[in-house]
Amino acid sequence: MTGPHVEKFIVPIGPQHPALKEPAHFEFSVDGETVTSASVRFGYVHRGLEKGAENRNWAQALYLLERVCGICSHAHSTVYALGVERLAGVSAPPRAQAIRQILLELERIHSHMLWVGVAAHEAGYDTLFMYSWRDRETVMDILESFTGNRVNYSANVLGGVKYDLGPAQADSILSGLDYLEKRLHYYLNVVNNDESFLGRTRGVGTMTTEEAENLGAIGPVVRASGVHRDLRVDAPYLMYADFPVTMITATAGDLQARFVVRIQELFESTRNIRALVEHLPEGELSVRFPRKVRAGETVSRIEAPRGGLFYFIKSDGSENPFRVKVRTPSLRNFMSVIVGVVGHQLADVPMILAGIDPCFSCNDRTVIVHREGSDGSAPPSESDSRKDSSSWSKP
Amino acid sequence: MTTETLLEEAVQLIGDKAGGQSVPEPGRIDLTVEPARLLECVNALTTAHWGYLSAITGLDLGPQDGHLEALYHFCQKAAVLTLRVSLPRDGAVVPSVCGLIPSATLFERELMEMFGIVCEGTPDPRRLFLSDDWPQGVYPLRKDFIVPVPANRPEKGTAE
Amino acid sequence: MKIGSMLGEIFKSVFRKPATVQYPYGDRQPVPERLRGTVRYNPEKCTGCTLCMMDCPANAIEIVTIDKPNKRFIMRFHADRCTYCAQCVVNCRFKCIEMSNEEWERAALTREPFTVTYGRDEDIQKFLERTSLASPQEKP
Amino acid sequence: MDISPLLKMLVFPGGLTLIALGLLYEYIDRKLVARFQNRIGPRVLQPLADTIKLLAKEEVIPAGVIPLFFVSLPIIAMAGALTAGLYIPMAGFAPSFALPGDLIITVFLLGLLTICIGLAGANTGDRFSLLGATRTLTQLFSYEAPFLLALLCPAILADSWQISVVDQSVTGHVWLALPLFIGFFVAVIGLMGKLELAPFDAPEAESEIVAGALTEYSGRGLALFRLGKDVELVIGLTLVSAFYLGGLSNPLEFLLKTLGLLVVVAALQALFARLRIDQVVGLWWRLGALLALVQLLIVVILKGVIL
Repeated sequence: MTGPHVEKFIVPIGPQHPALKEPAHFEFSVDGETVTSASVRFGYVHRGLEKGAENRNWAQALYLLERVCGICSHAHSTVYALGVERLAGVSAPPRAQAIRQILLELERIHSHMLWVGVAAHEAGYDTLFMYSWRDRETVMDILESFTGNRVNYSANVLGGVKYDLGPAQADSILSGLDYLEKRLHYYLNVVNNDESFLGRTRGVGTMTTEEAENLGAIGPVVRASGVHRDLRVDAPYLMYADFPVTMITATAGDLQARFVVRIQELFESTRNIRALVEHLPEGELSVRFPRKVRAGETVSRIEAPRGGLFYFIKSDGSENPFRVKVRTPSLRNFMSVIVGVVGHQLADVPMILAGIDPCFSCNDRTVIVHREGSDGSAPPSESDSRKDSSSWSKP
Repeated sequence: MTTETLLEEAVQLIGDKAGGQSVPEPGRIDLTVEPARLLECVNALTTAHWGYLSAITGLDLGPQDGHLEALYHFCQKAAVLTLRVSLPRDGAVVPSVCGLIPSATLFERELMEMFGIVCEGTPDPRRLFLSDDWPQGVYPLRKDFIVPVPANRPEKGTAE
Repeated sequence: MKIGSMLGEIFKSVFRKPATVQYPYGDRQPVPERLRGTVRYNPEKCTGCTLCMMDCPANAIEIVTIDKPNKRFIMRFHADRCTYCAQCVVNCRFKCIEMSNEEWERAALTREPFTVTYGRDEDIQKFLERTSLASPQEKP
Repeated sequence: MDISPLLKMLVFPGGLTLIALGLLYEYIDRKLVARFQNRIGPRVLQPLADTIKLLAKEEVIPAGVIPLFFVSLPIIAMAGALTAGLYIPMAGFAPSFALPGDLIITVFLLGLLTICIGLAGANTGDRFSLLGATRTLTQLFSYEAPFLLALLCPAILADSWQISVVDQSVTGHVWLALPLFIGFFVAVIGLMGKLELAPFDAPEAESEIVAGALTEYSGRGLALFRLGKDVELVIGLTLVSAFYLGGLSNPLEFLLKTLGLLVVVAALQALFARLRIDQVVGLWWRLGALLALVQLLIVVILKGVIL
């Protein structure tokens, strides 16, 4: 590299790329194998969910928002239901709350095991990928027998839940968790000890406690950097006050720490589910919910598998929501990638990307895709401005 | 530290710079902030390391009302502090907070394309979500944007 | 600190049954009892309140009134639009909607087979007559 | 006119037999890895079906390449791999052609395939191809020397650089893999590096650079490169088992030994995470080359002492 006008060698990743299971466009400028800057562009899977929610009534919007994300669908539907119930002054019965929490924790197991597989695949460790996904089927089967579906459980209604936890479901949950715990101990052992895998995870994508604080990252990513940030502990919702979880943190802040934090969180989840199943409150499953919700606004937050999920809901007293703002954990964490990859090897980029468990469909919830270019009125687009790529580069 | 003391602390930090103050629900405080004093407030919060910027919500109060709002939600533990910046529908401009909080760039890009609120001085003004051929000056999350119905969309069933 | 820490596991796997399920062939997993399949409708109990229609997030349900005083209604269910969320089942106060856990493998080359009409036979007959009369005048 | 050299080249042991064996071994390799991962894996004819499908497809020549290179590189690579098959004791029979120093020729011909892949990647302007080509060639330079050194140990013991002579000299004695376990280890790992099998598949790491150097290849070119790889797999397994596993003197022995080696190779593929390219180079030069040299030194000293 001789002068300041060295032409940048840009490696585009996405929108179609084997490393990305969902579409997004990244541009990494590289010098040899080292990344010097990064930028991002989303929007390939826009469905206009925020606008869509404004055009639907409160109950319809619940199912729309459940489809923000395929993996943490119950988290989205619960955070919305909790917010709307608070606005309407209705509170779900204790049994419904406990069932919601059980489902949330089952979903966390589902999400984290999926992530272990994806991250292992990015590291070229397909055996771990196959095994963890095989064992993930256990929790999928539990969810299927509980709610009828593997994803998009549709277990919530406004004012409660649809499905009761009977003895048959309790049995399948408890026996499934026994098996899962055994397997999770095995995977924890693998990610902690396998030398070839450690070579790809230790010291990769390291984020110090200070950086994590400054970037405002959330979820397991930030807990792996030693920041104590977990809404289940900080601001208990549902039954988390009575059935608490312990916050799992690590200090290393690298990919390996994220593996350890995520897997250890699952032990907390299984413990929490067992406690809930054994001490499930008796009572109704749901209460009546009004068609109109009184005017007001609320902030609803829960800890989704990927981090704190933030909803801002505003009602103007009608049958439809006035505004639903969805801020998914992935969007909050993306900055840690854009800043974090600089200076790393290109080979580590997919690993760092995978490290935050990105969910592009979560990010891209906001817009109606429609093209008005047919009458020629479309402006000459922004493709020119896209050429100046780097907003983040180390000198 | 309880949520109340956290919120008190925040109000002490920036209460004098803000206009109005309201408590919409337990654990939250809303402060109305002039666009010109936004950076001052954000600076006070970031230097004191109070919370993290959780989201920037754009809010269109409708063409009759004639105002847009940008809500800056700061979260610390269970406390949520919201800075409400009220803006006119035409020529809504807020200063960019990216100088203080670099990670706000994605939120600001979203705010700009969705609501037409210009974040002055944001490092990357490109679109984040909207497609490249999306017409200029059309902001989908404003209330006067009517969702175009595709031709093949099923009609709502009607009772006869 | 181990190299090849999964050695035991991979050789054990060789002698295990593959985890792959060759759907739709081979051993099929049992269908869960709570699976939400095609919507079923019982016209006997329906009062025509259309609550199911109002809250359907996918506009998949049409309740057509044939004869209001005698409480004759039919339901046209669009399986291709349905998201199988069961909100209609929750909404129905007279328990005339349920979801089948048998009928869920649906595929067709056109949309027509997905529209199912439920109701008493004579009501459906009336409805069909009405729509066939109405269709020529419908907007192009 | 004597047509036997032609038959040897086209039917047995070169040409068709080699290709058929290559496809079979690819199947066994894939199947084994799948079973190690508790999957079902492909059917027997899958590699053949893949190849036929690719051959039948249109070959897209992207803009910005030198078409002559683009078309001829896969042919050269395939020809190189097939030619290498003539010097090895295929199926336990004596090599079709044997000449002094054919060990060096075989190793060179096998390297030709890798070089062709690297050149093919460099020929296209695609970024993934360029990165893949860089990685392919970087990796070539790291494993080639240790692999050759590891194959030299038995050759030195046999006092010949001719594959058939080495093969005969080790037959009947104790397997060299036991006394020369370091050399055997380096040879097996080197073979995996040569074939770009996991964990040395950084040059074609799909989650990073799509298909590496061959990203732009389709149709016939891709089919030829793939076939070349398969042939190389057979030749590599044959070479290592001939040198280190007590020689190959009949077809049964050939099958048992090469397949046994294939099981080891497949298990190793399933056991490791992919190494980054800097880790690969570091591993080979810091450890692989050193081990190979140590082994060579031991062999030379032993030979000096005994003889």
